[in-house]
Amino acid sequence: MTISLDKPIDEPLDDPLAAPAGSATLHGLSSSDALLRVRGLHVTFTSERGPVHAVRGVDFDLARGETLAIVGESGSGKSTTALALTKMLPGAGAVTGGSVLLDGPAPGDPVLDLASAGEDELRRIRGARIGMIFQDPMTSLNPLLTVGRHLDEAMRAHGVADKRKRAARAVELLDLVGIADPAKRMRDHPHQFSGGMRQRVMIALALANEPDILLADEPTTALDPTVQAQILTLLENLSRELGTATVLITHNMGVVARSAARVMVLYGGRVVEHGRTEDVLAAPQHPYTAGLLRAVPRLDAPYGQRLHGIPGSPPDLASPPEGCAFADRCTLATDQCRTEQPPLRAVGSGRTVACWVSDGPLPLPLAASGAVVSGGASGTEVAEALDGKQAFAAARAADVHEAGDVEPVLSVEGLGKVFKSRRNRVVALDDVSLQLFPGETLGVVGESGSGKSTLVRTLVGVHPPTAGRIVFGGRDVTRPSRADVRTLRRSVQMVFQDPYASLNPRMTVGAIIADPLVSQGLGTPGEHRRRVGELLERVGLDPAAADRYPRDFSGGQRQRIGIARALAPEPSVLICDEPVSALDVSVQAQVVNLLADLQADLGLSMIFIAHDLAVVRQISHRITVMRGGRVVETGPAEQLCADPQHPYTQALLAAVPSPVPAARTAAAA
Amino acid sequence: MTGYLLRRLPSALGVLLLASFAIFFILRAVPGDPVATLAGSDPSPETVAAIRADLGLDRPVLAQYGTWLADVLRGDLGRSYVIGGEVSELLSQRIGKSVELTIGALVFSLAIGLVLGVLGVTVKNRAGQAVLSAINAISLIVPAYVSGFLLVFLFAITWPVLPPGGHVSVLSDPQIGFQYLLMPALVMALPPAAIVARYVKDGLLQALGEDYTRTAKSLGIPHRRILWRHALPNALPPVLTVLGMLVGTLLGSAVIIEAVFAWPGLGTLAEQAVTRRDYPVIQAVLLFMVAVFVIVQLLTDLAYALIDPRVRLR
Amino acid sequence: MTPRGIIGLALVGVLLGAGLAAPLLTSHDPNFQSADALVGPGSAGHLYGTDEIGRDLLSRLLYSIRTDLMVVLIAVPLGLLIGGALALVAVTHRVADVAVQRLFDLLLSFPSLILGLTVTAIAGFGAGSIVTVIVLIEIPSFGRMLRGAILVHRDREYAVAARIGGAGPLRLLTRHVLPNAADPVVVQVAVAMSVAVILEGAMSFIGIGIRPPDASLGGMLSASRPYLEDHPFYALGPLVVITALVVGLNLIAEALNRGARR
Amino acid sequence: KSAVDEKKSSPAGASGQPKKGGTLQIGSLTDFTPALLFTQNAFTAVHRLVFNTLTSYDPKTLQPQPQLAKSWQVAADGKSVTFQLREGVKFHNGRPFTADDVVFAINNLKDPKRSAQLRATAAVVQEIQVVNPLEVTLKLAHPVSNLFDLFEFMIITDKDSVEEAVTGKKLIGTGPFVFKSWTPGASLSFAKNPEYFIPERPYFDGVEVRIIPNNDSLVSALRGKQVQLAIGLNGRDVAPVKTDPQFTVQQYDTGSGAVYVGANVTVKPFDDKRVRQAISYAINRERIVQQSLGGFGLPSSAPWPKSSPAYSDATAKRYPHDPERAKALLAEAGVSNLDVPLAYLNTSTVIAQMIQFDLQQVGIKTTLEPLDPAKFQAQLIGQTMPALWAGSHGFAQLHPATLAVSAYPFNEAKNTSKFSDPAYTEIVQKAWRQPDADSPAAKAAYQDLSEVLLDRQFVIDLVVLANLYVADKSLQGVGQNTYASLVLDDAYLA
Ligand SMILES: Nc1ncnc2c1ncn2[C@@H]1O[C@H](COP(=O)(O)OP(=O)(O)OP(=O)(O)O)[C@@H](O)[C@H]1O
Ligand SMILES: Nc1ncnc2c1ncn2[C@@H]1O[C@H](COP(=O)(O)OP(=O)(O)OP(=O)(O)O)[C@@H](O)[C@H]1O
Ligand SMILES: [Mg+2]
Ligand SMILES: [Mg+2]
Repeated sequence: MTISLDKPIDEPLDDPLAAPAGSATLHGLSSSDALLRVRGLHVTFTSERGPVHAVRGVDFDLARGETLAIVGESGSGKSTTALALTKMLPGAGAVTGGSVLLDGPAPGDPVLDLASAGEDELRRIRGARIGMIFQDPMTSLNPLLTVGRHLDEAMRAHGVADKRKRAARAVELLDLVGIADPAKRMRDHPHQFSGGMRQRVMIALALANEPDILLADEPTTALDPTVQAQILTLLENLSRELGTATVLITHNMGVVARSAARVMVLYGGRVVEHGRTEDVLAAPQHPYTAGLLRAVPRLDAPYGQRLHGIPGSPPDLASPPEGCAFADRCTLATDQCRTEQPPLRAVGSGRTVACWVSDGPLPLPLAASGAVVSGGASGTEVAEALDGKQAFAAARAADVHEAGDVEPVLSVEGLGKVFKSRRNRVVALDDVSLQLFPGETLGVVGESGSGKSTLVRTLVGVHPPTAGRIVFGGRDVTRPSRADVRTLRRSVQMVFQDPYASLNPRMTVGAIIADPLVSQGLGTPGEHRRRVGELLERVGLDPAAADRYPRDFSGGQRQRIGIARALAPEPSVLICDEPVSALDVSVQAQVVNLLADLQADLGLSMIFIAHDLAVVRQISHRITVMRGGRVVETGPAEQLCADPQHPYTQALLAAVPSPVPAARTAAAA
Repeated sequence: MTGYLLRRLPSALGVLLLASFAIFFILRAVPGDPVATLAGSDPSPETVAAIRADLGLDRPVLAQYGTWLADVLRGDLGRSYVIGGEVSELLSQRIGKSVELTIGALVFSLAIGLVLGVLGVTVKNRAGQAVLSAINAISLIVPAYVSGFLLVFLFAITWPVLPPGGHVSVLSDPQIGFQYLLMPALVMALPPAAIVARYVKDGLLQALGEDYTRTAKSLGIPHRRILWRHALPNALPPVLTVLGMLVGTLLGSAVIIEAVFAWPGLGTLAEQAVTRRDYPVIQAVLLFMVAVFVIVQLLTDLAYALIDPRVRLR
Repeated sequence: MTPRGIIGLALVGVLLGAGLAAPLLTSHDPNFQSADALVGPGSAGHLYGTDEIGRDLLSRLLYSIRTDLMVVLIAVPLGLLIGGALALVAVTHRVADVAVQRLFDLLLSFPSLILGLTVTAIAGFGAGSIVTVIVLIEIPSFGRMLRGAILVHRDREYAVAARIGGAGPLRLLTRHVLPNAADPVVVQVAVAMSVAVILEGAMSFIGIGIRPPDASLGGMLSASRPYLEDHPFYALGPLVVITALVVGLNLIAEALNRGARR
Repeated sequence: KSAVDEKKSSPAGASGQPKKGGTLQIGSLTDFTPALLFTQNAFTAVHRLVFNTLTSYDPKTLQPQPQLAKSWQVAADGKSVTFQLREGVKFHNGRPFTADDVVFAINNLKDPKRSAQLRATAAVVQEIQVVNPLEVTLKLAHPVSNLFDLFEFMIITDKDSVEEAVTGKKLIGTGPFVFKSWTPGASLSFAKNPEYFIPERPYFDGVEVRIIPNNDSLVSALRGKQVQLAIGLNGRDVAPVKTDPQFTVQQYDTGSGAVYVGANVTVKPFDDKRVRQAISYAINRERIVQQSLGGFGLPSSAPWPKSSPAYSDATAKRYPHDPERAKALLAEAGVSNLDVPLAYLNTSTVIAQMIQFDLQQVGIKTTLEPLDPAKFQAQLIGQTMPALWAGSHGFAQLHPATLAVSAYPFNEAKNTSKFSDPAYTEIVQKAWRQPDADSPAAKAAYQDLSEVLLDRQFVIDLVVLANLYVADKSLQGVGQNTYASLVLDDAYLA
């Protein structure tokens, strides 16, 4: 794989679709090499609130065999950009400007502009020259078709007429993506495959007609770290072997560092930074890129290190800001930033940045700066945040309890939970023993289905356990009496994973937060109102939010509402079931910080579940690793991370990609 | 599958038993008396008493139920009070015809519903959509006795290509039988077709919005093929459920269709039996209809399992 | 509200208004029989003619809207109430659940017109029986739908959250689950109303409709049958009104559905 | 191949000569009810196709004519009658017809299970003497004027298969057509009886009866040429074909019964005959005929059709439409603010509404109470009708006495109105026990009967219904007997 990054660009002068003047050298690639040239791409969605300008002039080139990563937070336009390339946008979306020039399959073939191509032409391109892989392997395959049929359909659509040939090729493809016993599995349906295997099938599908370009939209986001690593390796190998150019969309800097030669950072539908991966990740020049990188939790971060969220929220693309989209959240923003759009300018070989202010690499692992705030929209509570930080550090220092030292608030012994339905029987928990000490945060990690949620739901009494004992505050609450349930409900509260599903859409935020108080008959309506205001402020939301409905809030804000609800009855134990898994890194950092602060301030005992070891590590005193319903290892956080005992823990640690592009540089060498 | 059916059997039998009980006692609660019909237009009290005793209607109701149930379990449905023959024979004469009509109507409603539903998804312009809505509304609303009359007036009287009514079995003479079946089945199928169309449309829209449709599109599979081969099967399960429910509705609307088209099926038999209090017949017909409903529910489940590999019959 | 929803509201509203204002809109007594019958549009002060026994059709049409709306507005909420209550019983007790489900199966399996004949034979002719039949038919459809929705919503994360927050079964159901589970019911109400209007017509056809001399849409339609050929206008009136009513209700349902989904 | 052409095999040609062959397609609104084989009922297409009776009335003179009986002698005291039977008549199963069959037929009619309306008359036969296989003498308890009504009514069935006859399995008679099959709810089919005792008859090779239970559909079947004869239609149904020259609408005088309003005389104020008479004046009979019966039918305050010996214009017009008179009568009876139920059969909604309206015009408010047939019949028999009800009765087409002893509403012994009056009983018995139906004494008795009915008005007759056949104009020679049974002996398609 040879990628020449610094050849001068040579645009044909009479190309009407050429990038605006001044950007001629921005793309870092000679057009003779470029397989795909995207110029000034604009995408607009029509929505009830008016047009949403989701992609606002994106330019990039893609060379044969190259891997380009597109990163950016949720809503920045990554998927939209990818879908717009082959005009796969959903009904409400349309490409409203720009060109997507695709070289012919053989040298000398005419260049095709996909942005103006007809549906038939596009259909011939899709799947044949440009393959796509989507985020959710669970829903991306048709549940009613066998895997073989999927592959067959893909090839049939591009004129492979011989049925037997298609079948043979399908087996070959499945083998290629590493599915064991492919001939037999051809007849299986998607639900008979695990998530990782389905993603392999997706990849096989995308590769079925040997496309020149693979668009992979967050191909590993829905997968466990170990599986994620396998899939990334597979993609890398395939791209190397088949010479496929890949556009890899992700919000995971680790994935970028690992797999992409170049990276393009999107924000608010525009490219804010673009360059070689090692350059961008090591020395970001755009404040947003820097912020993003800072928000990423690291396994190797120093003990007690806080995460750095980016305060504020992304711009509303229904009324895009006049100036730089990031200006509102940028600590360096000037008046110019707010009124004028910064152009992409070249800042080195193959490197472009769109910023008025920055003129060099920004400091990366930033020490305490103004940007470190746990608060939400306003982003002004610097002092408070600093207090929080100190408290957090203090709590961390008080640290690890030795068994027998203190009475645990909550302990389980030999907990078992079997789900029985008429046909099958799922052992979700098997002989799980745990202790949670006062003021401690216990992290729980484990892959999907390992029983994390079941564990905590059993703890709070949503599921009755089928074996074992639960002791809370010295009382056996395995089969709680009425009184026990009352104490449990007051003392143990929970924060949920899905910020959308966990809030009753029919209730105002105020009613949601006050609900536990009302349910438990604590206080008067007046007190409820006061407490709701207090709590909203506590979690960094405007008290006026109480009268609004959950649908008016972003994911991060909803998660804060969920936290406020959990805090309402003043519990002593807070259980967080993957509270940040559905959030962007920048928001994740805010929420993790908030939780850490709350824990320290209120002296809560906390169980914190996540599948991302790095996040758990940031906040936990001790970590428990689960697998297949069993606890495989428990230990103090840094000890467990530094010196994992169980092979599964080791694998888990190894699989977490580091946002430092060391691995990739090594591979390129 | 056999295992599944065996497991479902007790519940199915439960419904049937419950139904038999309900039917028997509700019928006895109905004022009026089969004897009134049997006794002719101007009977004398002795006549009435003699007939009552003859039919065993003077015994306690619970005893009557016991006898009837025992007979039914032995496969003896009794004799019609009014028509005179064995109920089983009467039923067997009618069931075939009802099945023919119902299946015909089901096929029509599925076919028309599919076409209208798919059009509802593919037709994009406003005028087209309006026309489709109108067709849907009209087929849902216009009662069978009006649409039936119009069809008969057009195709049997003004332009006589089809018989105005009657029945010839499709099995005995497919060509002629089909001509007899065409209008009643069509009229019967119209309202369900509108309902099917709605479910097909909703299901298709949902399936077309699913990720797997995007996957198919990204593979360059032609739109038409995505629609029919990828999305449609996913849209079918709710359609099946509603079709299963509609079988009951169809059997019900048969009362009118059969009258309008002189189609001697179970509907008119049931209607007559109720109005004449021909207990053995109405009991048998209703029990049969409940059984059909139960069986159709089972078939729906089986069909689900056939269509959707994720569904395991338990 | 979408434009289509507004059209639906307008349609139903106009019909409702016309029905309620029937005495103001027409000077004819809907039950007055004049000796000279003028089936079909005619003069003699009968804008839209008379029926076969000389009653003014226009005023009968207006009054029939009243009748139908009354039937529908009593029957459908009643069906919803009973079906809903049964669904609530079903979701609280396992044993009750089985019983309630079998009951629903049973009700669903009886063909509606046979049910109509039986009910009418027991309870006598008239609106009461029609209401009863509609209620019996709607009980299982509402009941099944609500039962399913409650079961689904009870396992949603927000409901689990409410339980952990300390909500008892009653509060969980009334405050959290029901308001959300009720979404599809809104649509079903409109559907049920159209079903009811259509059923009333079918019952009239087999002679078990609204008790004469009151006018009903279905009764008029079925009385118009012998004149379909010579005086199609007779049938057209009730047909148009029924169509408008059903289309209107469906448009409203569609709009509500969309509203609920957001 | 088309289902439409299939059945249109009616032989063409417009010659006046009867044509042999072909199959007649009949559409009937009602189905055959074998349990009612021995009663007069709505299904009329079997009694005179498969069976014969001993005698049959000449429709014009109302004099009995020979059928299975060749000749007969009635004793002067009217207490016995002797029949000489036709020789060489065979049942469809080949068994010869003999006097034993007459014995059986009479005893059969006496059985309450057979529900025969003329059971009371049959019961008068006390003793039967079989003189020889072709001669039989019946001895009566007392003379009856409607004796030959019984012989017109009484079908002669094969005595060995009667139990199979009342379940519809086997119908064996001596008639022009042999019963082939019956599919309940669908059709009956008959084939020509090649050994029919009338030579050269019948003309048709077969008869098919289709059951078409909906009026419009029956008319459609006729217009669609699916059937050539429709039976059971009422005047309003035939509107689409009334003026169409392709069809003939035949109206029979014998009538198929009469529409009446019954009054329960145990309910006040209907115990007062003036109130009942007021009702009779209040109702516009002419309008009922015009608006609800399509102009077919005879407005009449007496039960008799024109063919009846009791018929007279004066009795028919006794109660003209006179609301003022009605109001006056009500006032005289001191009745005001009357609000009573009016029960009716749910299939005759239109007439009920017209009655209701007319009554309202004279200040009698009624609430309509539709009843389904079974309930209506049960209340009729059980004497549980409310104050007023609307219905129809039969049996006025024959000798007037038959009505008073056989039609339930009029039955002097027990009737729905709970009306009983020694004077009425006496008049009925006198009319019934006439040895000679045509004697002046008998005629006077009938007159008395008419008068008492018209005066007492516990049954308020409104309209004598028309008995309609609607046929393709090519169908000729269709007849019926006084009980409205279809007679196809001489029918053919021109
Ligand atoms: N169907 C649609 N209708 C209206 N707006 C849309 C639609 N799809 C996307 N958008 C808007 O377009 C913008 C870009 O969305 P896109 O899905 O491309 O973001 P993304 O970077 O892929 O985010 P994520 O990381 O969440 O996948 C968002 O602001 C979003 O609100
Ligand atoms: N209500 C239930 N009925 C049956 N099986 C269940 C139920 N809840 C969970 N399970 C099963 O128990 C196992 C553990 O599930 P659990 O949700 O606890 O995993 P998890 O570790 O939380 O996974 P994730 O990371 O996906 O949330 C899984 O196999 C799941 O299918
Ligand atoms: Mg995306
Ligand atoms: Mg979980």
